[in-house]
Amino acid sequence: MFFYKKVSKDLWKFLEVGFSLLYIGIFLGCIALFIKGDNYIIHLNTTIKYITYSFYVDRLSLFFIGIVAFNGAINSIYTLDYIEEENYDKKILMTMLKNIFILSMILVLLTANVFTFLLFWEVMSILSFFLVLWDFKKEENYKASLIYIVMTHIGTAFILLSFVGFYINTNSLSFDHWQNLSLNTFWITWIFLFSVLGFGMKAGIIGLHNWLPKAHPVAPSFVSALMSGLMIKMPVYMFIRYWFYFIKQYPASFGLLILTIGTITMLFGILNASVQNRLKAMLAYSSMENIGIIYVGIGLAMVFKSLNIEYLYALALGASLFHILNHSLFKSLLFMSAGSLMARAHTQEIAKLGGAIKYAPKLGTITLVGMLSLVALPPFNGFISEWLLYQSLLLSLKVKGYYLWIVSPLSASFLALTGGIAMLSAVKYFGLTFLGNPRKDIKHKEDIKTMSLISMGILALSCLLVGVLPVFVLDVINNLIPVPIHVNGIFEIKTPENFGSIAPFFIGILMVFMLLISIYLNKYISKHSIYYKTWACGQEDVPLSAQYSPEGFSQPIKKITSKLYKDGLDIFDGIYGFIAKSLLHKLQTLKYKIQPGIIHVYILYMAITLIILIWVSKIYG
Amino acid sequence: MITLLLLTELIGIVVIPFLDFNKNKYIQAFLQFINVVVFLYLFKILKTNGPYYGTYFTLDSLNIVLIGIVSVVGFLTYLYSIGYLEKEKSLKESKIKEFYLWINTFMFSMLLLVSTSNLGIMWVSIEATTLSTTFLISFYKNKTAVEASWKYIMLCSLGIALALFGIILIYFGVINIIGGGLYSLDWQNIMPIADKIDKNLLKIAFVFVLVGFGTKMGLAPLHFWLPDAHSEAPTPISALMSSVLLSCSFYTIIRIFSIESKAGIGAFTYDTMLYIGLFSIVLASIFIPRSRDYKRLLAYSTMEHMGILAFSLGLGSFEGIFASLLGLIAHALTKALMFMSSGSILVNLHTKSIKDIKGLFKILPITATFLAVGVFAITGAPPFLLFVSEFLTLISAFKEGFIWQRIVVLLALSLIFFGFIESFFGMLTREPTFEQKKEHMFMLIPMGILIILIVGLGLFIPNDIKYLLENAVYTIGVRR
Amino acid sequence: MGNIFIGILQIVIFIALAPAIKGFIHKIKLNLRGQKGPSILQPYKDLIKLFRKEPVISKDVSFISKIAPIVVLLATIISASFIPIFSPNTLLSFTGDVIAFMYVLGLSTFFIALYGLDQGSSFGGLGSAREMTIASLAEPTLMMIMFTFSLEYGTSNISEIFVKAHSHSFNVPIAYVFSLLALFFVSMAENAKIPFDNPETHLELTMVHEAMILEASGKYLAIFELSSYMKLLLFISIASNIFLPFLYSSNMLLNILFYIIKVIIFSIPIALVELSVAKFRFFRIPDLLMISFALATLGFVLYYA
Amino acid sequence: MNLNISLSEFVEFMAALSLFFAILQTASHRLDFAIKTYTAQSIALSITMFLSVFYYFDYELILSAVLTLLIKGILIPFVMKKITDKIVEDENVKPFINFTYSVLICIFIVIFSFYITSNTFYRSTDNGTMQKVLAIGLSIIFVGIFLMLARKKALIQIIGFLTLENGIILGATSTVKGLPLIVEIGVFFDVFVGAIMAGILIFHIKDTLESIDTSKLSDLKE
Repeated sequence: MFFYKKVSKDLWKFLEVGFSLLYIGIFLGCIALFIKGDNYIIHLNTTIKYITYSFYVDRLSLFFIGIVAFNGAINSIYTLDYIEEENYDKKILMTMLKNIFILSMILVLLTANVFTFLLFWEVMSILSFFLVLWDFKKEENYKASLIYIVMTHIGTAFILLSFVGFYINTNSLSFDHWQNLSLNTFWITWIFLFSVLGFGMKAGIIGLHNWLPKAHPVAPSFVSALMSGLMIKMPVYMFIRYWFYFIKQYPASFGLLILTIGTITMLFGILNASVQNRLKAMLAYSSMENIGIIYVGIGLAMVFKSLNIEYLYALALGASLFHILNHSLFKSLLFMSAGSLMARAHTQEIAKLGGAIKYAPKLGTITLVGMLSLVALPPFNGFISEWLLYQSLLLSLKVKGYYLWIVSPLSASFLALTGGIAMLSAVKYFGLTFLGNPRKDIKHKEDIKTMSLISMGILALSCLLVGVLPVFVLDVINNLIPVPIHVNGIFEIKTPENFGSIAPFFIGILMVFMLLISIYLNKYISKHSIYYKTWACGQEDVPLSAQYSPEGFSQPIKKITSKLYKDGLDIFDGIYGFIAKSLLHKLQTLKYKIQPGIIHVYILYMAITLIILIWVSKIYG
Repeated sequence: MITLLLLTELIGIVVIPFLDFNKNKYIQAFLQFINVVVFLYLFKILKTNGPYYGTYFTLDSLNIVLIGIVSVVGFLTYLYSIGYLEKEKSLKESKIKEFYLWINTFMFSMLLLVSTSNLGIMWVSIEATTLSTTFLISFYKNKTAVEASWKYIMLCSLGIALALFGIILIYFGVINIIGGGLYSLDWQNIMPIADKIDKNLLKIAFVFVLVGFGTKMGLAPLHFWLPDAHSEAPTPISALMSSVLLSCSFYTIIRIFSIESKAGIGAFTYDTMLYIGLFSIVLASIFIPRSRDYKRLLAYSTMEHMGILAFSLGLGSFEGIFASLLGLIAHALTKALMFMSSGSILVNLHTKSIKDIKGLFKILPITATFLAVGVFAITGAPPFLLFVSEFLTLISAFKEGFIWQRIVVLLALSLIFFGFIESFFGMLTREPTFEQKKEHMFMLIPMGILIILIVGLGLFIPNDIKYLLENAVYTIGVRR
Repeated sequence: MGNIFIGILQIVIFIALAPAIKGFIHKIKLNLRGQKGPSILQPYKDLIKLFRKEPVISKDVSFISKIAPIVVLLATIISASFIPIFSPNTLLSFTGDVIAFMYVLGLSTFFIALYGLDQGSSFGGLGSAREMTIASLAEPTLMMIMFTFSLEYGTSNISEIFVKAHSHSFNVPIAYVFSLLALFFVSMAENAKIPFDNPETHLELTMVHEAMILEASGKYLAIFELSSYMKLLLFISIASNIFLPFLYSSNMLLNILFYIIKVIIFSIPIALVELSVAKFRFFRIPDLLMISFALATLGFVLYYA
Repeated sequence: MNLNISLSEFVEFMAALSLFFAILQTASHRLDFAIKTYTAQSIALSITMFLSVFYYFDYELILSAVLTLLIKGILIPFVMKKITDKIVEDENVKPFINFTYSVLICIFIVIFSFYITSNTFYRSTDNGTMQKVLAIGLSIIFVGIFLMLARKKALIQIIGFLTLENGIILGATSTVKGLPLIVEIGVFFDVFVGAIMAGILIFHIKDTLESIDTSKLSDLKE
């Protein structure tokens, strides 16, 4: 009996380790298949005509599955510590839900026909719905998961309608009959409209993002790491499938529209991120910003594809694929570090945090690495993908016509503005949570345990390595795009027409060299330096709350942009809330009219239907 | 063989008065179990030597599906009602006897309806079902229950009387060709000569039949008794009624529908069926969001699913009718699950309003998980059977070119999805408003079996069910 | 081997020149005000004094405030290594991309802001909040300027631009005046000059850059001061290299002389502006930066159309 | 006077008589008057069935004629009489639509049902009488529905429902000379049990609602 108790108590640990090994196996399998490089397709058709499970594997899906598997493995290592720190009850249920969620994501990437896609897409959404609803006691969780599942459902309905567009033209449900179609304008616009709406709702573009900032703060941290690191990439994967594999020819204005949507999402996201007062709400909005950046890359690639300028379309698509990889790395790192911080401080409000780096230096450095790559500063991976994006924006001016010469410089400067504001929000969140003195006394102050250190360490290290040696990643991306981005040796990346070239390896080496000097000099300087109270204009014992507060930090931005929005920045909540309330109110009054409860009215309705049907039967003749 | 089926019911009725409560419930459940065994045996017979059309009873691939639903769901409801009646401490001995008397007559009339193909006998048994359920609805004798049963008996018997007139018109058409007598009302005799009957007569007859059995099936403008009856009746009865009784009335409509489509006036019948289905889905989507009482909500969702079945039947194509039959089975199982879980909530917490209940995961953990699974099953989420049938309806609707109608259905479905998630997960989550309650074992077993059935069939539909449904569709006949 | 030596030489000259330029601007400003003003070498004396002093570090400080000053200094040195002074092959010429230059500078602002927040005093928070707002609003203008002339010269590598700019016959289009003005505004904003921030007074109302390094003392303060001087010189040398492409000869020594002349030419207007304009209210600064962004876009549109 | 009124004319006359009683029903102010009109109508119906037996020489009809007379003529009115004595406090019938308009509407109904049956059925075998009696049956059905619709008292609703049944039986006898035996017996049995159950329900309504006015039964609304 004792053994059973012991086993059942940490059965979830064995499960977790087993699953992480599974993911590592999948990751290695992906690499092997990628090198082999040919596509496989498997059809298992069941008894009924349209219900067939079919999967296919090609390089694009392998790239995405590699990302999901890598992050999944690290996530499960991280949860070994995190679930204990947070001591959730029903641990086995949590691990099972989480791992089936990851597997369903991998299977979504493998699907090859409409039925299997819908099956795993819905399974993925429902599992993430239950994960968001984990500690269901709080009203906030219920509201957030309600909005999340309803918006996903509407998104799936739109995706369904876009499938209809394909089905009507090709009269088949499996994706490999849809390869490079050319359709008439009505159906292309139909598919475009519904694919943008459907996948946009799941990815969180400008108008359809309401669930993102609501679902992530309430979900357990490693779940929101999975959701914003990986789940948001699924619709982007399908979007790329649609517009770069399925449909051959489409007007360039589609790409322009996606470019503008991406720019607005990026700007709107980061502006909202900078004014949030909760850690994970900021990270959620910054995922929205990064989705905006990815959509800018895709929009640009679509414009070049429709003008069939091969090398520029390859550069832009390569930039967005690279950014998808980077974002999944540093975003899950940041969510995990936010999770460990919350496990210690038991609160998400930044006004109650502060000074975490004193009692958790390792956590502090890892979050610093995450923040640096979020803001895309040189030695880290964010910089490379943004550099590629800048280059493709710059080069887009070589293309005459299609108002590109107005749109791309504007979006380039908006990209720079977003980078600036991202730096502001990164300083705000890292500074106010980790530096300075704790604003509220933190109960248990100890650094992160080994397991979470390993998992977050690997992620931080991979951010640095991808940043310093992007060449290996580019080798992978190069065979996803028609014209490979020119890479000579292991140091330098050159953009076409050798417009710009960058050797991140050398910048990285100099940065590391810089770090070593600073540590050495520190030893020398701090040997004989005096330690004294912080200078506060001579005031004695300044209260801890006198430190700068998060609202104060973001007050300038809020004041400057207040001209753009009313009070709160996220105006879409107001609009959708108003529409929903008035719709439901109308429904209520309509309900009463139809069913007043008196039997005579019902009999009247019945008599009327009888007469109408008789009349209709006469007309039908 | 079928007579054995009906016999078990009669024994059930006869045996009630002699046994007291705790012996009574097990024997009744055991009798129903015999029914299930008989159903399986009949299924084997049908597979071996094809359909059997006797004078009174028939057995073809269409009504075996219905017999299956009636017996399986009936058996599970009996199991469930053991736990339900035990939990209802306020009931006297005589009340429970009365309960079993009426529920057995209800089962008897349904099995009679389903095992005959004679339109006249069908009508009589449907009328018998109405009569046997009136006193079940007014079981609790409070004001709303009496009101619900009064509306139920008035509206349904009025509707069914109209249906009788429709059947008389068909009989009138048939008499000129093959002469009077019971055999001329048999479905299998009418089918071969269907195209010789006068077209206008058939159209008027179809109108009366549609209005008549439509009230019983809960289609849109005739559905008014449905929410009241289901919210007031004891839960096993409302489970039985919504999943089985409505499917049987759908069965009668299919029988007459196939005569009409064979007679060549398909344009009128298919389109009316389709648009009435569409109308009831839209109407249900108006009622479901923000409704006050969860049993009424489930009643409206039954109405919506009947609308979907009518919609897919109205499509007329092979996949359409196949999807509607599959949807019939899927809906019966899922709706029974939903009603059972809401019943165990009602029995433990004694309140029907959605707003008072919160934090159900803490109060009744197992029922809450079943309810959560049920909510996703009923709204057509993937691993469950309803997803398959709704996916087929979707594809066949687009194949047949009803794109805009199908978009309206999609909108209505997402509105319904919002209504379901908001009200049920509003009850499941947040701070519990009641303390932890003990759940009765007998209530949980049927729910578990139902979930296993739904998920099992959802993932893999065995071959012989597929062939069964396919030749059921052939018997009904495809449009034009 | 030759050009590595040249590269290092350029950086050494750059570091040496930076405090002199700061002293020179300070001197001009005071002379125009009619005061005598300290000698140009005064910044050198301050730095040497500060380097000898022991730093006083506050108790509740993490390792960030020990690393930050050195990271800031070295980041500025790296970005300096992109900029050619007298010969195109700087130390990191092959990787010296316009966007990399902007982001390395961003790295140094990031760490200064972190240093400001580390002591937990409200001054630091105030300084970093304002500094980050100004820096983020200045980014798009800087990007638009870089956009303009990297497209003009068909490459985004700084040393190639340097080569192309000087080899060009002297036909600098009118558009450059607007970009030059925009760059002037941005450099005023980035280097905490008068209209945006008044470093002398230690009043919360005015100081932005000073507020962050309020806690720094001794060696750390020296490092911060040196890196701010170099940052100022960075902006001036960009302007000089790209916007004044004449005065270029083959041999090195002459180039150094020309470079010093160009730098002096550009530092005079800075002193003039510092003299004539008072510090703007903080919430007027975005309008100022919007004007500079408009100028940069105007310059770009004129170039493209 | 010569009694050469042919049998069919006499059948038509009796069917028309039961239609008249149905319309009289809508004009009835008092409950017991309504019950009396209902009994008269059922008797007229049973006479029509007796006569059509001789008309079609189909002897099965006799049984159903006797059954109608027995159940509808005697048994149901007796039950209703008992109900009215025991529970109903005020005798008059509270209408939704007042009496003059309801009679007017009945006339429209009769015209409408004649319009429906006129061009739809070609009469292959018999002469016009069948078609006329079917139209009368249909109009009795619609009058029954109207009765349920327009009167508040529960008892009148039952009577409306029973008039509807009479209409259907009349339609049946005229067109198909009576349904097959088992179905006929089933129909009678159902109708009878239905009426009894409705009666018992009225008792329940009485003690829960203190009045049998169905318009007050409106708690179950959205």
